[in-house]
Amino acid sequence: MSISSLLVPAILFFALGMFACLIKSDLKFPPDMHKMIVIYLLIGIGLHGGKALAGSDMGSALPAVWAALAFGCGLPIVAYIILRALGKIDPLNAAAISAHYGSVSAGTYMTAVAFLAGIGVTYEAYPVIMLAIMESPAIMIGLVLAGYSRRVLGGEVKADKGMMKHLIIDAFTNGSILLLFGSMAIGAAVSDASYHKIEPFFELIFMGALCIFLCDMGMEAGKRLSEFKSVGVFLVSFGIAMPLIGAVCGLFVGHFLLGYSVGGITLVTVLAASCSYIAVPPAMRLAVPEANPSFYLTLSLGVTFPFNVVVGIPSYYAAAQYLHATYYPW
Amino acid sequence: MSISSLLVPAILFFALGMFACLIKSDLKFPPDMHKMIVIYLLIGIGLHGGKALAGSDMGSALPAVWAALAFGCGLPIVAYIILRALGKIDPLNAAAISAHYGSVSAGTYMTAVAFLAGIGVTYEAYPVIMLAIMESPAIMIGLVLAGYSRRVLGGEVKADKGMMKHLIIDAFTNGSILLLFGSMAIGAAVSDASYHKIEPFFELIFMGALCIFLCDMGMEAGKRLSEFKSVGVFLVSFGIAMPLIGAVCGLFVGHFLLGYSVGGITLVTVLAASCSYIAVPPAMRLAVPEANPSFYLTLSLGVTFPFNVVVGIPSYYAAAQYLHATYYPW
Amino acid sequence: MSISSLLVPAILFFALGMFACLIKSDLKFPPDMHKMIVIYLLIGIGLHGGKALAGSDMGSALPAVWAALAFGCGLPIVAYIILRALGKIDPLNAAAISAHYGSVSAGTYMTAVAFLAGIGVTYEAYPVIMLAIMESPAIMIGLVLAGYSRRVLGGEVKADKGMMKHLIIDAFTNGSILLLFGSMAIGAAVSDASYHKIEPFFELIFMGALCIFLCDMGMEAGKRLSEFKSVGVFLVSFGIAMPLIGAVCGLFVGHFLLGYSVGGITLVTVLAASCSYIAVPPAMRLAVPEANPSFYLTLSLGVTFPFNVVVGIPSYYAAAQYLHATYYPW
Amino acid sequence: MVIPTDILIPMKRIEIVINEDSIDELLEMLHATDVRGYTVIKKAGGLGSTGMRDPDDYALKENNMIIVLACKEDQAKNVIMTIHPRLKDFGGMCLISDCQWTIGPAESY
Amino acid sequence: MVIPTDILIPMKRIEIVINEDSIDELLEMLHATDVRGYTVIKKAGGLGSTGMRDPDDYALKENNMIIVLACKEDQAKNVIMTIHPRLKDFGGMCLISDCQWTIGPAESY
Amino acid sequence: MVIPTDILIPMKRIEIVINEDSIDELLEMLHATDVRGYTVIKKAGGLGSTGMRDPDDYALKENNMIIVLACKEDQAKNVIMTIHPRLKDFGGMCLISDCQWTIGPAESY
Ligand SMILES: Nc1ncnc2c1ncn2[C@@H]1O[C@H](COP(=O)(O)O)[C@@H](O)[C@H]1O
Ligand SMILES: Nc1ncnc2c1ncn2[C@@H]1O[C@H](COP(=O)(O)O)[C@@H](O)[C@H]1O
Ligand SMILES: Nc1ncnc2c1ncn2[C@@H]1O[C@H](COP(=O)(O)O)[C@@H](O)[C@H]1O
Ligand code: NA
Ligand code: NA
Ligand code: NA
Repeated sequence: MSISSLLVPAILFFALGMFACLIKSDLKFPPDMHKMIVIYLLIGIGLHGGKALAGSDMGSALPAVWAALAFGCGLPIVAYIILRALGKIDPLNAAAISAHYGSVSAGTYMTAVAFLAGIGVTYEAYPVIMLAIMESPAIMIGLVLAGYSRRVLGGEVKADKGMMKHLIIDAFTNGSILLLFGSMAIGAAVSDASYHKIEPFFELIFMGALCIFLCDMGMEAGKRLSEFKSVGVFLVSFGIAMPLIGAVCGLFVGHFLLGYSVGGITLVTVLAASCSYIAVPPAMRLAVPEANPSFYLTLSLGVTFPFNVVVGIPSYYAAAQYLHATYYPW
Repeated sequence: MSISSLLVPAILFFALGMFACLIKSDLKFPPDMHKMIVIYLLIGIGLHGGKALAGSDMGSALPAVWAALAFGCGLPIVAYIILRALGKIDPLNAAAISAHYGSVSAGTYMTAVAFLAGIGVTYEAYPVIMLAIMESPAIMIGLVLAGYSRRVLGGEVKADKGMMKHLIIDAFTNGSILLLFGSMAIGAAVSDASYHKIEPFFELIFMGALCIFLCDMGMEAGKRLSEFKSVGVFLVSFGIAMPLIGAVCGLFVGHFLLGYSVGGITLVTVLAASCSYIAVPPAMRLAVPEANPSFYLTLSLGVTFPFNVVVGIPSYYAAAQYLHATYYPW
Repeated sequence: MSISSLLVPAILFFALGMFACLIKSDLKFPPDMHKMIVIYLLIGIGLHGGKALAGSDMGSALPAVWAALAFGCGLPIVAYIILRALGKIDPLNAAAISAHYGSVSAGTYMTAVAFLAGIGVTYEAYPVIMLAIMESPAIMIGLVLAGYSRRVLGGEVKADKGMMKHLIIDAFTNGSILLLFGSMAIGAAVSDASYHKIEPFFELIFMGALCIFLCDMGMEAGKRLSEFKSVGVFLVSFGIAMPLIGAVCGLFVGHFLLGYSVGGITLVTVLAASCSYIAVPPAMRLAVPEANPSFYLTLSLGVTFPFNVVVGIPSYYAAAQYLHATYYPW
Repeated sequence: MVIPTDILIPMKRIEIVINEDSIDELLEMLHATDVRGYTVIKKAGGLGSTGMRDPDDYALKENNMIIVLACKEDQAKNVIMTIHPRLKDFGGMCLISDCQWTIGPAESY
Repeated sequence: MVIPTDILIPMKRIEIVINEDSIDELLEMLHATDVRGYTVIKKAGGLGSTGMRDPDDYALKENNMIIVLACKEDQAKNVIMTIHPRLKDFGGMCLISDCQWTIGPAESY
Repeated sequence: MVIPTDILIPMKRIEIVINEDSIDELLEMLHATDVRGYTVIKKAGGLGSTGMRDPDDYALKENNMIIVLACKEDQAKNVIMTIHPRLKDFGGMCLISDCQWTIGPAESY
């Protein structure tokens, strides 16, 4: 893996976006453009995943599902403990931040896919299921942690069942999850001939569209990053340490429990290391209005996302390679 | 034609959109995205049609033109009579609804094209001319029917020549008609070498973009469908019966009068069975302000469009196949 | 070069847009669609240029840089003198208009690229550098001319250093310039394998997307053109004469000084003949608020741009061909 | 007042700012009070007791809507009394002021 | 009033809601009355005598525009008397109310 | 007034129109005066002393923003006195009028 192979266009466009933000350029993509590309990318990743799944053994998908649920439930608890014990972060902010780290970032996942494609590494069909599954459970855990925090704080805990129900329904009717699952189902259902007709749109031009998405994300990350002073040194360090903790879990699970190839391990690691900025923030805003959104948004968009895109992915890949070469258990 | 060949991605995405609406997902495509895809699809269908026409005998296009005019004028009158005689619908609502059934839906046409492409059936170049021509005449007939209705109602008929002129000009300067005719002309004019340069954008990725369009239309149809209670059983039945009546005419004309292949008959049938939701609604809103828009929009977007996409197209194709096999008159 | 080879789809779509405006069609593309396509095209042209530059001798790029700077500084002064001496245009309007003619129009450049591609003519890698460089210097010259004009007018010249600095910073952090330079850098940096992954999006479908852009520009030009009465005969003639003067300079420089091929000369000529409607108008609005925007916008968007697209490009190509054949100095 | 008063009708102008999510419920309540005209502005942002809302924000996607409605005083009372009990949950704000309706357009109030 | 009155000028605030299609004609009329400032909000929706208008509606695509304009009383009279005869055809609404202009920005009224 | 006055609080309504570029500075000033609520409308157009602004214009891309804010009179004074000196540079306009706040939503003023 030479340096030039690290120069994946998608990542360079991310850097370009951050640079534009840094030099205070007036570059700005229309907000609707962003929404459109996200819709397109989610459908593309779903279709591709669905097609791959259709050709693979569905029984073997079960371990991936379990792993996804374990990450979604376990990682927020780890995060909460670290934030409370080491950082003395107040309980409700800790709960809101933690929830983000149990969920995933489709943008990071797609960048990893682009990275692997760029260096010609293949991967299993199952991580995409994990991507779809991991969006929601963390939100539930976030709710539980927030409820626990309120009890700790001694405040009256209005057992807001309505809110709880509302959020659970939200978590499953959420637009991006629906698109992902829906297009996975469609990708799995259609015939090869039919799939070939839509492949040019959803696969051939996918990597290029991803570049534009990441350029926009770079600007967004840059904007958020500039607020990191208001967030403090501890939280910024947490925003880098937490994905590393997730990554260790991901590497372990991907290699020893799931037994995937290097590409597959990399993707599982990226999922465990990444942190949501789509489904979780609005849910936490609603469920934990006492928490400061600028904390979790700065961490998720301004620190963890760029860290994963620029530093994380190649490192996770290198680690997966090392692990695979060293502890090949079969 | 196996079941799996019916699973055209475009139609599945339509179903996904309706499903999203049904479960009250927060999935929502930006309104501008919809406008952009429509612009793209209209240009694509126009260019493709123009190119095909350039290579075919223009003299043979004339029967198609006549058929289009006949559908555009005849079907609204049939619809009006049914609505008045069987449904006791008040005259002005009947006029407004009728006009929609003489015009066409480019979305239905493109879905049919995707369906035929999916099962590898070819078709004549002429139906696309019919698509372009059929948008407008129905608006005129709608105006005439509305005038007649007002006279029937005995109200003073302010001979609003200004409005009439305004609408006729509108009907011919209408953006979508202009795009369709304009790109047909361009498709016919440019050299093959030039066309190949723009083909990847307008043809290669067409079917994929259509999926996104239909997903959005599914949500729109679902939204409208949910209002069907306010519309009543008779009108909903009409929204299913009328396309069938149109389809019978289309099958007859396509097979016996135009003598097209199975693919061509299918497209002619789809044109006769489909119903406008682009050009006609705003025109009727202006010309027949007394009519209730929720009637004609629910019928056109919520009943007839989904019926045609999900049930109609495959049935029309099966019928065309049967007709072609049975009454092959040459 | 037959007539049919002139029927480049991109130019025909430009004509369609103008036609739509002429017949007062309600055709209208969403404003965000325009912004999105511009972003896409700039990145596409930048990547392509960067890739080409990476494969060519960077030392030989220097003359192109000098030529770009010379055009950017020289042409506005020529324009200013003509406007003042022949047209008796008031100094501040003259300054604002002049600045536009030293800068370039990426839209015209891309149309020229489409034209050359359509007739299968190749060109050097360097003109794209000129495109990127020429955006800004003209703004500076415009500022100088405006300052000079104010002194001529005898008014107190508040030496607005803040504004000056602000505009210079703007000129270099300007979004479109950043996108162009940034994607040129990325195109030059990435490996061939990586580039091939994004090529379908940025190259394969480029020409088609350009058609939609030009259709929109045709409507914009048509809108502006309709205001030409308020601008007067002299200015309209200037809007046609000035690109011709620029073209003569471009032909001379491209052929005798830079020694490019016919395709390269054509592009250099187009750059010298074209006139900005992206970076310069907002800068002049800010820097010369006394000038009437409808003057420079009508000239740039309504006169010079359509003239270049429809008449200019093929003529410049023919002239380049003639020059190349006649005065081949090597 | 120099404008001939016979072309002006004294009215109330009600201006409501509310989270987009609650708009359906609010409009239903307005319809129930037989309001016959209002104007809606979408995609507004703002600051309030629940923090900032910015329709262009990438992650949070929270929009305000503004409803402006002109009506006669007794109908204004009607509207206010109807929505008043729900305002606590809606959040946002509801302002009333005096204005005059220029006679001319259809009486959509 | 606690705000020093020497930085406030009593004025009229005119607020017009109109179908987007009629905006050009309206603006021409305003320009004819030498109005020197107004603010325009596009893509508004609403309910009125001609039914609902929703800029995001897929099929009907009908938008309202809002024009807000602050001016001195005599100019307000001018504006109202000029557009009054056309309001019947424009539809929508035209409200007038009292306000105060804070001295400072260029006198664009 | 027929609406029970105990659910209404007399307030001031401040309406500022300003070039989008100056919005950050303005909002900072408002935050400095402890304003706790305002509503923002983006992408407005208009006419003023610096000419036309049309957010949909292809070449010039100049937008206005509208800020509406309701507050008690003393706070209104505060706001006006704070922004008054900068209004000359901001351009646009700043109007004040009387209104009444309907009690109910959180007191975000
Ligand atoms: N005092 C105020 N003036 C103007 N707008 C307000 C005010 N208070 C609240 N709002 C608007 O109402 C929205 C919701 O307010 P809240 O429910 O208090 O968060 C805010 O985002 C503002 O747009
Ligand atoms: N009473 C009212 N209050 C506020 N807006 C109104 C009122 N009446 C009409 N409008 C606005 O004016 C538009 C056109 O009204 P109309 O011409 O009566 O259909 C409506 O869509 C509303 O946006
Ligand atoms: N008299 C006025 N009434 C309403 N809006 C105004 C008025 N004067 C200025 N504006 C708004 O303020 C913006 C900037 O004004 P100016 O700085 O004078 O160019 C204009 O584009 C209008 O939107
Ligand atoms: Na509030
Ligand atoms: Na009205
Ligand atoms: Na002003």
